[in-house]
Amino acid sequence: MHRSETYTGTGECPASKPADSIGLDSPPGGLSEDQGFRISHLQVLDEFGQVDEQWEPDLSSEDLTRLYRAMVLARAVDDRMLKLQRQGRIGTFPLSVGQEAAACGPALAMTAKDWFVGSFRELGGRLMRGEPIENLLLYYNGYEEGNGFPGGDRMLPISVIIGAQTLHAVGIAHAMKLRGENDSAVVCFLGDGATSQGDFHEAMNFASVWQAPVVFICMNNQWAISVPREKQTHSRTLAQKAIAYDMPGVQVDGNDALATYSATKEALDRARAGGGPTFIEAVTYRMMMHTTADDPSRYQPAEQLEVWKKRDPLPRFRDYLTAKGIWSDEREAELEAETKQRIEDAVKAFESRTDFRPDAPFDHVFGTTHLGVEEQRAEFLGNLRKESSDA
Amino acid sequence: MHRSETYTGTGECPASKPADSIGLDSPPGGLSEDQGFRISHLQVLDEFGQVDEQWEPDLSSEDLTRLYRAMVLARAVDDRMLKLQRQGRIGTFPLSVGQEAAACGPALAMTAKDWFVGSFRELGGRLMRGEPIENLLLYYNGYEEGNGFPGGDRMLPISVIIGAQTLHAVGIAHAMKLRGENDSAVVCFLGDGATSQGDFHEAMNFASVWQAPVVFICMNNQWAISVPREKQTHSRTLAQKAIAYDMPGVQVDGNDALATYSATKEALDRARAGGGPTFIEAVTYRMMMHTTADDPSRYQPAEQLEVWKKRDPLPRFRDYLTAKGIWSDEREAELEAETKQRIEDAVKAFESRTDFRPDAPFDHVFGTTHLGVEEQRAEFLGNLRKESSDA
Amino acid sequence: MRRMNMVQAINLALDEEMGRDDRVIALGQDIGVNGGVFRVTDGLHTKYGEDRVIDTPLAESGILGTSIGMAIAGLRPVAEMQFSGFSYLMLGQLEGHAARFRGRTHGKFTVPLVVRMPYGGGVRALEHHSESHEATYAHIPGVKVVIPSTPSNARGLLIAAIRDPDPVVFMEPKCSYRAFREEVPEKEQGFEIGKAQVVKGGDDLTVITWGAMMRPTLRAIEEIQQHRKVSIELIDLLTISPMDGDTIAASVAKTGRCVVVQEAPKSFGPASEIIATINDKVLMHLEAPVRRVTGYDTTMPYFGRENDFMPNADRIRRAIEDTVDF
Amino acid sequence: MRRMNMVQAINLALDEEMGRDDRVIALGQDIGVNGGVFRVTDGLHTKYGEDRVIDTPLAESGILGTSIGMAIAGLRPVAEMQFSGFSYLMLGQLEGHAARFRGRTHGKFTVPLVVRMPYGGGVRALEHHSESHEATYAHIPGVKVVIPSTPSNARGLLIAAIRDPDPVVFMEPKCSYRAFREEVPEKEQGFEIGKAQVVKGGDDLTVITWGAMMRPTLRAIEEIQQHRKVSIELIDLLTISPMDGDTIAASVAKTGRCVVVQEAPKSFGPASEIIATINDKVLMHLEAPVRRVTGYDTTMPYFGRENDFMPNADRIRRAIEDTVDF
Ligand SMILES: Cc1ncc(C[n+]2csc(CCOP(=O)(O)OP(=O)(O)O)c2C)c(N)n1
Ligand SMILES: Cc1ncc(C[n+]2csc(CCOP(=O)(O)OP(=O)(O)O)c2C)c(N)n1
Ligand SMILES: [Mg+2]
Ligand SMILES: [Mg+2]
Repeated sequence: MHRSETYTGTGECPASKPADSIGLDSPPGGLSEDQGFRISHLQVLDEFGQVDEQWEPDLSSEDLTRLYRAMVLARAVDDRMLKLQRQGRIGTFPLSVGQEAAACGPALAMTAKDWFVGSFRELGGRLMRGEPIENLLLYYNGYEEGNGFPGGDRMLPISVIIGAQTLHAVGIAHAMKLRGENDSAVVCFLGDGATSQGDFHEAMNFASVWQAPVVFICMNNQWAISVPREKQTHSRTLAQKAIAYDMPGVQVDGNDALATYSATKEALDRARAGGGPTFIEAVTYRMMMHTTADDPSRYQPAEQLEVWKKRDPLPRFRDYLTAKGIWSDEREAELEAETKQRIEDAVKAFESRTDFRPDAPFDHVFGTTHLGVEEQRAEFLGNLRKESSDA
Repeated sequence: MHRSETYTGTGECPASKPADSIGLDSPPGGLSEDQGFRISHLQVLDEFGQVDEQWEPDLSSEDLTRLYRAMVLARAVDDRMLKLQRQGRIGTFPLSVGQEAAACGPALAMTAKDWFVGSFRELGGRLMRGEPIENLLLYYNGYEEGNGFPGGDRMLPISVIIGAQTLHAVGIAHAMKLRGENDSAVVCFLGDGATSQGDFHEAMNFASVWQAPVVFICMNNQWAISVPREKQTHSRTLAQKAIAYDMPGVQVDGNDALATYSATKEALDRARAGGGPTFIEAVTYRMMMHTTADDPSRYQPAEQLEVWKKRDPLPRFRDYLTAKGIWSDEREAELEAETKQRIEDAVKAFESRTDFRPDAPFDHVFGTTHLGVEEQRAEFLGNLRKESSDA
Repeated sequence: MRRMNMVQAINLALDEEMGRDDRVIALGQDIGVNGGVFRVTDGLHTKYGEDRVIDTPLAESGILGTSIGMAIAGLRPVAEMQFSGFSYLMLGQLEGHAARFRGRTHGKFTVPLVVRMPYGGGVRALEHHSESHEATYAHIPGVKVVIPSTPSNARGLLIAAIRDPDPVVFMEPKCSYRAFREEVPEKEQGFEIGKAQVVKGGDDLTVITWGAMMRPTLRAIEEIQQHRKVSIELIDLLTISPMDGDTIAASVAKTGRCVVVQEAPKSFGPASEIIATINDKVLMHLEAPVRRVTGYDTTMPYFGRENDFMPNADRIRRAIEDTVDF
Repeated sequence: MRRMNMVQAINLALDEEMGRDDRVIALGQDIGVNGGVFRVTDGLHTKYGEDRVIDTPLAESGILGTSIGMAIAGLRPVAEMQFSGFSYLMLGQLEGHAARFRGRTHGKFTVPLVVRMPYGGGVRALEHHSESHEATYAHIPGVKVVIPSTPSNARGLLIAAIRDPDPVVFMEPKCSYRAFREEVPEKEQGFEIGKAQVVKGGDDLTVITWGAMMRPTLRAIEEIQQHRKVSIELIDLLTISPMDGDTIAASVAKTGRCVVVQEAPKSFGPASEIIATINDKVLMHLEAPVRRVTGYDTTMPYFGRENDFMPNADRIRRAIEDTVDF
């Protein structure tokens, strides 16, 4: 009963009257209404793991397993990093617990030619795109060495300034279009808080004016640090922000990996076919603190967390896989052991790293050599030498 | 047949489902649509001056005459300033020809306690708020002296950086609310181009989150210098941008002074009553060059101008007044003479101004005295003296 | 007299001013219920309510732009940028509007707002959380830039900033937030914006610094004085702009030698302006080149390397000794 | 050889580079059909089509932010800010991203873009159309700031900027756009970013300036040399950052006297950095304080007063004479 073929419901962008290209149009006489605006909603897997077969995507067991493994890995990495942080072995970092389906579903929908432009709470997605765990540990322990890895040619590094990455995504997407790379599109993640930034709006507008092949995935996790979603913006949904740009707007259950996959897949297909951008709101929840520096008990209603625990994306996906006969307790146990080992290996590799040239930041100030930079590098190294001899 | 009382059509903001205040909501199962989004349109006076009595506002002859006189004055000032600029007697300035109804209708709807926050193409509105013509001449001849005038306590000066003023308007509006000035609201003008700026989006979002008493009037004059409306943004209307913020969005015939008046009046009443902000798109046309430095023949289709000439806001309003028996050829002739005289007087006053202290810009660097500023003032005056003695 | 750290002292100043003047309001991201990510506004939300301590949407330009409007309309907004590293998003509003309304309206509309922002490195934070942008703000005519260095002067200067009729960028050295406590007098001492403070008189050399660099500088001076006799005058700039050139000039005229310590990248920073001021006013008194101890002209590295890149007591000490020995 | 003005020379450089390398694209407000408000991009839209000469929506941060993305994806965007007075709206993207991607990815993703912007006063323009913001850009590590002064060096430097692997802020002195013509060689001469040019050798005094200030400076030197014998070396900075300290130092070591001419407000401007560089490298050669001839620390006044506020030949001449006579 796989009907992914017929799933095109979110793509249309109804026009009650055509755009007026030479500005001849003026409003009709009297008072009238234009009601031709809409968004769509999608949930495929409910919180009990029941699938709505009508909208079930046509995914192989391998793909479904890959998706589940990624979500499990992400959660385990988060868990381990939290411990490392508490032990002072890495610095501040943002957990993505609860948001695995919103990050991994879209990543599964991407091909190697698509670009992944993230913010900082898409751990599972980054891992699926090949980012080594060791890199994340390096990054969150304050080393630029954590940023690059061989092969990550179409994934931008973590973007800290809220909303800024949305413009980079649109630029990349437009470049793909200009260069005729019709098999490439961009997936861009952002938070609910990011929708308040001017850059987000400019990105949405440029994307729609250029009909750039980009899919925005807004992880509405209900919070921007301590600010709840309803103080962030007054609109009932975030998806409806797409209407301002005549862009398809879709609200999906962000804890349903099938919904995030399907909506992204459809949007990517449309984007690659020249159909322009899509905005997807993935309704999810930040189940842990904002970052390890945050204390949510200051602002978070406990009952809210309780409700969302029941909507955890992992158990429901496991139940779905189990019901399909793809998953079992043994496989779960195996995966657990394997995941643990993988993380241990990464932590070991990370903690044995010593190849941090102190002057590395001078290497990449410019792509050309400038005397002033080299003078400062020499001065810097001289200072380090003097300090260690002083000590 | 005055039914302005019943005119509340633009104010509702339908909610297909209520805002979810503790983030418990997730999308409904399966694929569904939310179609509960709309904008409204309003035209009261068509391009032949025919009034739609159902929506005709209840305005006195005095008010109607005031509105017409302001529009006529604005056009005459523009006309005269263009000549002065061509003669090198003032500098670059932006004409508002064709947009008089979009600027003056809203100004008529305001009280003295409302704030007028403009961009730079609301000449008629500024004149209605008491700005002396002499000031405009001073300003456009490069003298800060043109900025202030006694009494203009609730009108901000011209704002050149596109979109920036929208945030000031929201701040003022929120201050009115915080201070309990329930009889004050803000009218904020912006252009179609301004809707592309990040600041505009942030202003819309803050306004709606704060439910601030502000009415945005977007003068969609089809152009941002050479960039046509449809390259500025991909949406069919600008009014629908309000939907992103669950704010009432209204598209009015911007060349119909009754529609711009009525829509603003309703929005202001709602704002003062605590009903929050409104976004009004006034569809109009820039009938002249962007500024006197611009040459629209490089980009403007001639046939477009022809179409819009027929929609000129002035003749249609005069026809309406004439049909109502409020206006006549004699009154028109009188007004013409009076307007001419008023402008002549202002030009004379402006050209006889010599009281420009060269060091005035040092007066207002800070509100406190600082040695560095005074040292520089002395140096500046010393330099001027030396230069004139050298000459 | 109360012993408090800088976070508490800033909180006190906000509380005092909000209590004194109901036009004073605070706004920013997470400053309300959460009390700010550094807890600087802790308790104010409860005390003054959400109309006066406003959790805003996540938009720096929006925060500053609406603050400008509120200031024009008669309020006295104290806006917080969560980190100075995000503050360039509001530079257009600051330079284009906050700095200009007074001049643009010949004094009719003014913008008495304060924009507070934690700045600088040393707290092991993520990218964009450790910058020192004061030079950029100081280059804008019409804006005042103030950087306290201790709990007491933070409290006094913030009060002065809130009462000031002009826009003030108030940059808080976040690595000093909880680094130490000091006595903070019951009544505010009357710090004046635009005045540097001679923290310690001396005859042989002038050290000029501000904000977070005061602590390593004090340490460096202490170390030097443990092993040699040299009389060092220490100036805490406190106001970056408008800069107190007279205090600088008087000191350097006396000592003939000067070291400037700046956390920001070297080039085009405040140290350069200080050197230019010395050049303008007292060049002929100089017996040695002024030395700059500064950050390097690289992006602030991630925290794994930040300590190597920020000026430390050792570098400052050597610069002082080299200058004395020149 | 062709005689052309600076607008034509910049247009030529764009045309040459777009013709040579199809990764080069231009984008900005009104740069397409309209050819730019100063006509700098005139004809390019017709020649290269709307995919390579893009009329963007009215959003400076959007223009720069999408340019960053395009550069990362392999294009070479040349973005225009219609006036530098609006360019602070994109400072967050410039400092936060354009300047950092190279370091942030250890060289994997780079941002070879140029952001062109007319700057400075003297054309009787409205508010925000006459600023000189180069110091702000120059304080950002990872960004290069270039300011040409003549048609030839504008053409040569713009070509170098487009080929440069890093983000370059290219500031065009708009009052020189059509002020004069000069021969522009058939083949580009190979200007190098990071190198100042000694325009005229001399032994008694060094004058350092850039951009629009070159013309009044040349006039001042000419006037002086009509009535007294003094040998003046003139340095055109061309690159503001990274600054060519060696050329400055070598010259001042020789002459011992220096005047810097800067259009921007005085404090925290490039002149201060030049003075600091002289202090660092050749202070002991100075026989007189370096003089700054600069704008004042006020918002750029409206055009009715701009001529009084901008440095002119007379002020420059007096500064040179005073420094020679010191
Ligand atoms: C421009 C900017 N302002 C402020 C911050 C500080 N900050 C970091 S994360 C965050 C909240 C982001 O909320 P959201 O976009 O919903 O993403 P989430 O953290 O929930 O994933 C804030 C305010 C920042 N990084 N960038
Ligand atoms: C931030 C900014 N960018 C660019 C400009 C230059 N500029 C002045 S007016 C204008 C077009 C404005 O279009 P619109 O908002 O539609 O207003 P209109 O001129 O049509 O009244 C532009 C690009 C500016 N003033 N501010
Ligand atoms: Mg969030
Ligand atoms: Mg327009």
